[in-house]
Amino acid sequence: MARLVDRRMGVFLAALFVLTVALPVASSAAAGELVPAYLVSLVGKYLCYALLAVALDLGWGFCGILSLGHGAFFALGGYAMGMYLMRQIGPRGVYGDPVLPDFMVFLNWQELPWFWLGFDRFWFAALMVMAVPGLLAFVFGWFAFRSRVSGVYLSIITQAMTYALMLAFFRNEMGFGGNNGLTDFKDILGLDLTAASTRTGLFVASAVALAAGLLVARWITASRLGRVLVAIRDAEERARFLGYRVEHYKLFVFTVSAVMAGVAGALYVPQVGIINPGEFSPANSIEIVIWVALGGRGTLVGAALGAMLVALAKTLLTGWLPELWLFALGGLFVLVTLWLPRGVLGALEDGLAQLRPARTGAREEVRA
Amino acid sequence: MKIVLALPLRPFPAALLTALVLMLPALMLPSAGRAAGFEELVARLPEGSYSDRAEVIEAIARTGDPRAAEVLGALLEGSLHVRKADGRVVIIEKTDAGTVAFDALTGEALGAVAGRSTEKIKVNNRLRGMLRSAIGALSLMSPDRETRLMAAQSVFASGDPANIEALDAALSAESDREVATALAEARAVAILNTDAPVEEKRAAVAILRARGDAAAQAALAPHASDPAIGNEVTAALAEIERVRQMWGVAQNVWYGLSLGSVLMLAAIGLAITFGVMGVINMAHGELVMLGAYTTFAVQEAIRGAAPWLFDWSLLIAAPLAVLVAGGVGIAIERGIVRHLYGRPLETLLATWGVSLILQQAVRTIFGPNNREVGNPSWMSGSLEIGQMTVTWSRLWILIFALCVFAALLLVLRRSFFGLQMRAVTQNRPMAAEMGIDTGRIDALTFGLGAGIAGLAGVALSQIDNVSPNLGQSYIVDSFMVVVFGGAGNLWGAFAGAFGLGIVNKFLEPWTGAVLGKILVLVFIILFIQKRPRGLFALRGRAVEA
Amino acid sequence: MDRRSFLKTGAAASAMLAAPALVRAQGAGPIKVGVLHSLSGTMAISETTLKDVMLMLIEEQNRNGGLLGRELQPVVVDPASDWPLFAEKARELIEKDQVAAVFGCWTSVSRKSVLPVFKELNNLLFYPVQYEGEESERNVFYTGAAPNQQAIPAVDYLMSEDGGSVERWVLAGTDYVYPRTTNKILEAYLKSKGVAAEDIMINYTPFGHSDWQTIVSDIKAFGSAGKKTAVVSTINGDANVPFYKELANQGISAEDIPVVAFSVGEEELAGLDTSPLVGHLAAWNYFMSVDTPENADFIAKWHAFIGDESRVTNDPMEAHYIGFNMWVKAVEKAGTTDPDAVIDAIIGVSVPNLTGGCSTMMPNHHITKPVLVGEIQEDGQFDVVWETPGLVVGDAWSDYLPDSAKLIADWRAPMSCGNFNVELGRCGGGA
Amino acid sequence: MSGSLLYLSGVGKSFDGFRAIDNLSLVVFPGELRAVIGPNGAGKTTMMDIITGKTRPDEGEVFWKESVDLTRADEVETARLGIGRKFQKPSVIESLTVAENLELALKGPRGVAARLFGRRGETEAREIARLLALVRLEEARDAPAGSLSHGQKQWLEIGMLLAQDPELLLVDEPAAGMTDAETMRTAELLREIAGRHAVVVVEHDMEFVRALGCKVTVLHQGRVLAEGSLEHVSANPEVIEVYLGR
Repeated sequence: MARLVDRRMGVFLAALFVLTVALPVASSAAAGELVPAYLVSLVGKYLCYALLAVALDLGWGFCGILSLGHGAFFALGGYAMGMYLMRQIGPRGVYGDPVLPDFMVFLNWQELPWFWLGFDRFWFAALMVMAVPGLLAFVFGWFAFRSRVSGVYLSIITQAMTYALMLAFFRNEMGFGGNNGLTDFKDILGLDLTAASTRTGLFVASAVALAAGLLVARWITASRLGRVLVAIRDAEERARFLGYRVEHYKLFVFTVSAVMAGVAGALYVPQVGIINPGEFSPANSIEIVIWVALGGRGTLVGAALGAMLVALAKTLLTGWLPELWLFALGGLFVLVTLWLPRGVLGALEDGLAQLRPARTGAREEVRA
Repeated sequence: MKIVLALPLRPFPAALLTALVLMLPALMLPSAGRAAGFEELVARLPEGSYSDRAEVIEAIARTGDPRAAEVLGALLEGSLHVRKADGRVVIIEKTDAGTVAFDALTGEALGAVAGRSTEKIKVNNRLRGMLRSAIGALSLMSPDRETRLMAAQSVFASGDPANIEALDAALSAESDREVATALAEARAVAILNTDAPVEEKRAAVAILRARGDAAAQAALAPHASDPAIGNEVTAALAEIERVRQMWGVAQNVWYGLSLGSVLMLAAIGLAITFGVMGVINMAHGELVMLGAYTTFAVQEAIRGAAPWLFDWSLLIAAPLAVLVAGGVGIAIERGIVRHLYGRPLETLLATWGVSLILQQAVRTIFGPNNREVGNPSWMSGSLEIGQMTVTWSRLWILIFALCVFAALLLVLRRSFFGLQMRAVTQNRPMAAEMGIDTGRIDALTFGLGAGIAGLAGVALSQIDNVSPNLGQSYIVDSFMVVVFGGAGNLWGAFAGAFGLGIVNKFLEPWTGAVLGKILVLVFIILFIQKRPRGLFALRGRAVEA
Repeated sequence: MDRRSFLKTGAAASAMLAAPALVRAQGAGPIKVGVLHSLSGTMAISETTLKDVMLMLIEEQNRNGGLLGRELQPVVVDPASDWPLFAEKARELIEKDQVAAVFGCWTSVSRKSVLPVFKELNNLLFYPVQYEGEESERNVFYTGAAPNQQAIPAVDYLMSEDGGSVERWVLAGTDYVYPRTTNKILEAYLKSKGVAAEDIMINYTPFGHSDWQTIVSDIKAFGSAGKKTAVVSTINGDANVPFYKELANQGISAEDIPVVAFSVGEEELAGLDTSPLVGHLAAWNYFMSVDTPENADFIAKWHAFIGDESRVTNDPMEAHYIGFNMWVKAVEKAGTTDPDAVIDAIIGVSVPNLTGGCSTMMPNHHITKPVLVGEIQEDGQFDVVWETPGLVVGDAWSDYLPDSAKLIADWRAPMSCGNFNVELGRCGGGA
Repeated sequence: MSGSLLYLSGVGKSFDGFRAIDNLSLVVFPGELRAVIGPNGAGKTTMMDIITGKTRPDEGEVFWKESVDLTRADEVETARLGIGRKFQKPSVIESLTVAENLELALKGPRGVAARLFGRRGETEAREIARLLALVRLEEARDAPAGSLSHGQKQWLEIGMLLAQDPELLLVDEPAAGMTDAETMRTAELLREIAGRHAVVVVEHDMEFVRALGCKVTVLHQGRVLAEGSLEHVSANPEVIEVYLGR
């Protein structure tokens, strides 16, 4: 039985901790704003992506479920949080309507749709952030896994799922603000969203959530259940003939992973200030897969790393050489799949492993 | 004088009334005076507002001057200009030498004109309608059958009672049955707009009821409340509506087929790469896009070099598109996919990367805007089958799609390449044993899929945007089709495409386009539960992912 | 994107890199101007041109001695048609690059996404696209048309005798906020003009809808009721080409059923063979065909800059032209680029537009514009067939929506409020 | 048939026209060792698929201990009933260690929660050690299964089968790709196992079958051609015809 926190995890968590402490301090007025304040929210956003990547890796890296629709769970979590934030605006909307969000007012809706009820309470929203994606994943998975839809077919229908949701949320009748989505948030838990302190709070929350996500994922994969998952990933038939109800295991992992994605989305929305159906677009979901592949499938930490690397590259390139951004991203996908089958982290550790005589690095790779 | 008598009795634009009153002196005088009136009127065309121009046009039509048709025609086509220098009204003609002007009245050649020295006499929709009806009335007697038919139709559209006697004259002279019917229908519409005796109107209603299409409906509808003939009209309308309902179903089926053909074109290439090779080619959409841009390039070249070739542009573009897309496809296979066999998910990622690169490449080369791809004459317009409109472009695309499908079946079933391909699909090592160069076959297969994507692009360029985003908008649908139909089976793709197309089109009227699409997706998801390998599942090792 | 402007962007970008990230106060040195338009992704199709226009305008301004004796320096970033990225990039422009003002955004959602950033960091956004209205923010200047500067006049024209005295209306749009709102407003307006409910058909389609067969034939059927029918199209960019192709192929001519569009300009037509579309209309505040010296000059400069005679100009480009000149004038007036000063100075600033008049920045941060209705010609240009006698003032809050009719916007002291509720007599909402 | 562990009667199955199994009947008693031989396409693998619930027969009955209808069970249920299967192609979980592979197979709770919270106990550790010794993989204990030789993988899989402690083992061509020594060793192993478990071995290799020295069933075109001792069946003219025929 592997330790819960192996070296790889330890290093990453330590680094994450340092970052979490250092960044807010450095950006604070006290430290004379060594780094621009906007970095806090920016990195906070990266952390949410990282958590999302970890969620996907849990399913894909350890159970072979390649979901091309994980963006959907992320977005649903985001919408749940967004609805809470909309309700928080209260009478401060441009029309000063005490209850209805602005977009409902000028499309003259008369009253709040039933599914918006309760979102004025944080605990309820927080619950929904996990329940909605979890439930969707459970129902979807229950159908799909029971009838043994797997591999590419599963991937394609997950894509169909997120695509359908995107179209649905674009419809204004749905009552989620259509293409404009939910925006113009004011505050969360009574704290002003634009305040530096709130930003820092959200940033730290994201970091904690990421750490927690990593540990949970690690705990699952390192447990005896983790071994069953690997068995399912590598030899599904075998696992069945050993008497394991493969669909139950897949369902479990898929649901957990969806809940994680939901949490990531919920933390993401207040930091970027908008949630819109674009988050459901199949392209986004595919990008998530890229993060994981880049970082190293089945390594959790690698997934988080990959997400942050790509996000960083996006931030930089779209600033420096806008026209080249897609070339770079596209090239990245190709190169990684061709020459880094085990991702950046894998390559890194192979490098280290060669330096050190002990094969532990490789061993854990194998186990993970 | 019939006109003048009829005048106050008709619901008639005030402008026209004044125009006619204004024309009275001219009408009194013999032909010379008319001619003068004509010239004076033409000279007045450039002046004033559109309403003023309307009056003048009506007046010109009234003169019945032989030159009227030509002048009004020029005005309609926007080739009637006024010379800024001396306000002379001229007809502009664009020749290879440059633009030359002719006097609108005398037809005297005035030589070449510089771009800004003349100004176009503008018309708007209302005037265009007016002009068509006027020209129609004037050309009802034209020797050319087509012209007469067109004329009759435009007179029908105008429903202007002023044309009645012109129509009567034409009818008495007309020999061709089709034209005669058209004339009769036009007359019927006009009659309804007069206060002709009830029997006459009843007859008119009957004629229109017999015609029984949207136009007839439009012509009848306003008279539903007419106390005299209201019942006949409502009955006729109901009848027409009933017939159109029936045709509506046929129309929907056609729309479904047409949509299906587009889906199939987009998906069939995928059915090969994904189905037969088990390779998920996310760049498929971009290969389609390449095909479309090839068409654009070809047309550009033709516009520049040999405009007379334009109608052939698609036929020229098709093989080129196959080469371009196929070539890129083979490059992708050799460069990337080859290294990833047996790792379908990695292939998915790599090809997605390729798709991004291709997109941005096109954006950098051709710019991000839509590009114009024209329809050749034989692909524009539509033909009416009963109450059903079948647009040529979509009809050809359907035919084209079926041909591609048939050709593909032939290649796979009959050709040696097809044989080798199936051999490799079924059992790679065995095929290798038998001395088949599996690598080459893979490359060719992939190239084939890509080439067909290119063909799809040629077709799609006729009905959709040609922009860097073209591919993206089809990739998801294509995958749905392949998965729904069952990978590895062309018939699957066939059934999948047309099935989804028709379902979609029958849903659309009920649910609206957006919800319809969503329902189709949900349906696919549920369907896959029942048949995890699609409609026509292929047994065997081929598609194990 | 052609090489020329590509190099420019490169230059701009590298310049931006060179600039240290932590410059605080705006001392001497160049004044930075942010350009926030998508250069990749689905919106690049429309926005890339606007980026080029901004580069052109800035280049020209520098040739004329810059601003306040300082050089203007464009900072181009690519929000890649990704809405959250818009917010991130806006923040980057303002905090990292310390730009004095930002010109950008196309879709409403991108504007909504950056809005909080501009409010929080108190900077200026010039938004050049026609939009649904229902907004007036202290930090945003809306140089595009509000519904009353496009939709309503167009409908008036169609109802007039010249327009064909239309009695029956199809409101077709892509299913997002701009069409929804515009159609709500139009519906209310039409009804106020005594149009019966059964004479109005409303239809929505998804983004990038490409199969228009059913809808076009529905329109055809709707139009065969004997009353003159017109289509008011708020269909979004990409879906237009297949829509018009279907119209043409099903033989719906402008004389039978004219289509007036609010999102179709010269750029969109560039992707089409317009000969079957002659007579269909568009309502804008600018057409490339407008025959004025300013316009001729602008087009000449544009062609020279982009190095391609075939490139067209369109309404949002003019909006940027107006917006940029207003900003320049306001900065000169205020003698500083400080946002607060500019916000105070810019109201009432009046600059020539390209249609021969002068546009003025109104207290509600919308501008005055003429409204032109044009008919499509064979050459892909529009012939202006009608225009408003005078300039129309952009109305932030529509009078045809019950809840927004109560609101007015005036950013001058003492009111300085974007949504003053005249019924309650107080500045409603949080803004 | 009374006391039977596995009972097939009149079973038939065809794949788009091709008759893979045709009126097949077979009875296996507890603790019995049985070899099934037959040319390619004789339906050996399909038979195993039917027994383990991977494939549903078109007709006929399949009973487990005279009571459980196996035609209604799926792989997981049959596995839990106590039917273990070893595939022709050794299928071990390559990225797990040998020990982990065995641990996966060990008899015990198969539920999600149990696996998630469960820990490896003393008895299990001992059991694993015993199995490692039995299949002679002690020194490979912590090596990833992927690094084993073909023969070792075969044994590991047999080990995993034993770990399940099933009442019936279905073993598909265990000797494939083994050295003679290994082959003999495997035969020996299977004979040891038999008695406590019923074992059905499918094999081509006549040497191996002889080494098993047990009752032999000859399948041909999905039917039982002959049954009895190896000597008896190999004397059967039909069998000779079939084997020489190919």
